[in-house]
Amino acid sequence: MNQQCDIVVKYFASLKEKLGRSEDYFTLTRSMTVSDVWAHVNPEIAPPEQLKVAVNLDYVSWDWVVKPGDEVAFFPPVTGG
Amino acid sequence: MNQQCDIVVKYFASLKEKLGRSEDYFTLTRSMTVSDVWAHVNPEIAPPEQLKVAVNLDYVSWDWVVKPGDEVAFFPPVTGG
Amino acid sequence: MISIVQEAFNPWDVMQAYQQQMAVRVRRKLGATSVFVGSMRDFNQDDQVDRMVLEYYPGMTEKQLGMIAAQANEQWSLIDSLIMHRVGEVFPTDVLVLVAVWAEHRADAFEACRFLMEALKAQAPFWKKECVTGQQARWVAENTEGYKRH
Amino acid sequence: MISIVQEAFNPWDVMQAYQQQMAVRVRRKLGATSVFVGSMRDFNQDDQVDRMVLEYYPGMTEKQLGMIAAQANEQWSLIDSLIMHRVGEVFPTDVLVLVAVWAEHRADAFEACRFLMEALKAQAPFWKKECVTGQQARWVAENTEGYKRH
Repeated sequence: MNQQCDIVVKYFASLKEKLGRSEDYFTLTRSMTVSDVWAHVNPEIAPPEQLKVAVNLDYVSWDWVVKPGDEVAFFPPVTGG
Repeated sequence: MNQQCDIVVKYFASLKEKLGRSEDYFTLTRSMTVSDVWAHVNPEIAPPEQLKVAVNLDYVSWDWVVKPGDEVAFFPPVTGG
Repeated sequence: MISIVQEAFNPWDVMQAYQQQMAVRVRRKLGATSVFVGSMRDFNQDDQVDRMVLEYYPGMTEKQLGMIAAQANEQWSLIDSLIMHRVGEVFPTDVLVLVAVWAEHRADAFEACRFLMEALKAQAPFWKKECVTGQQARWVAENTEGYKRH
Repeated sequence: MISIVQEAFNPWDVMQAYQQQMAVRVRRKLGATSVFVGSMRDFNQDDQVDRMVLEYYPGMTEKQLGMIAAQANEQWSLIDSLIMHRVGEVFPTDVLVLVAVWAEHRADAFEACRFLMEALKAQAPFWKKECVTGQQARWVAENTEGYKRH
């Protein structure tokens, strides 16, 4: 990640198909929670119910504050096993 | 089993070693519970604590009444698996 | 299937072979397989155990295992189950028991497998005699607790 | 060991190979092995499923599985554990997941195996897309309940 796009946002499974893309990149210019991150990259779309979010490969809550260099992932409930 | 010895009594594991034999045979001449059977074939020995008893391959209680042709088995708690 | 065997067996070969003879129609329904393997350890109650002899009650053992399997079938929704138990002379690392349950769903498979194993330990007539280094052979007095005290 | 695999695998071959590379010293301590295998069924919610695609989140999936395994190790007395999960395109009867736990005692093996499986289903990022005869492919919406409601 260079300093021009210091947040990467990833989408998986049905969400990825719904949005039509698997990643977004942007530069942090103010303090943001993951909830703000969603609104920033998907301004027209309310987050689907039950959407999960992870930062740097760990589950976090929607009020978690991101920092430059973070990888933020949004995905539907998991269905493995 | 012929009619002369219509009850067979079997012993297993540590009990068999303690008694020094694996089977007894006798003829029923009166109504007997499995408790009576034990006393009949081992008149000098109180049944060891926790001794199990089965008649015709099913567990029974000590007041179960035997009938001619029955196989009565005495054995210590099981330790398989 | 209930099976009591005198010879050493490899549980994974048994699983393989057993599943291979299942009809494809059946295998396509299988969502969950739960397996338990009990092996001989070389230690018991702080003593080194070199060898063990497993005695059983021919006839009653098979009957009790059959009853346990039937009970599991009544209590859970199962496709098939397998209980294989070793008897005779066994050595450390030898497999003593294999229990396997096939079901559509995992809750049934897990719970029935554990039930079979606990019921086997509680009621199937098998007895272990341990040969401990430097001591007389001794009969194992009782089985360990299978369910944890939480 | 945590492993995510693209190719079909045979769980019994995996168990065999994994145990063979264990040190004899370790194998002599093993009293209990508990194994769960989840396979693809050809039916889900009354529809015939022909094929499935399993997506995952490289990096996070491994990390979450590692955390689950570490948690099991803290909670129970275990010798080793193995989680192997399939990804990519799968077909009915293919194995999707293998979970194995080795312990000295059966209560630890049984309980840790079930914990691993339930935790995996709850938190490991995998997603199933089903290809159903005569319909558009669809994402599976949610996992089934693993613990029975008694």
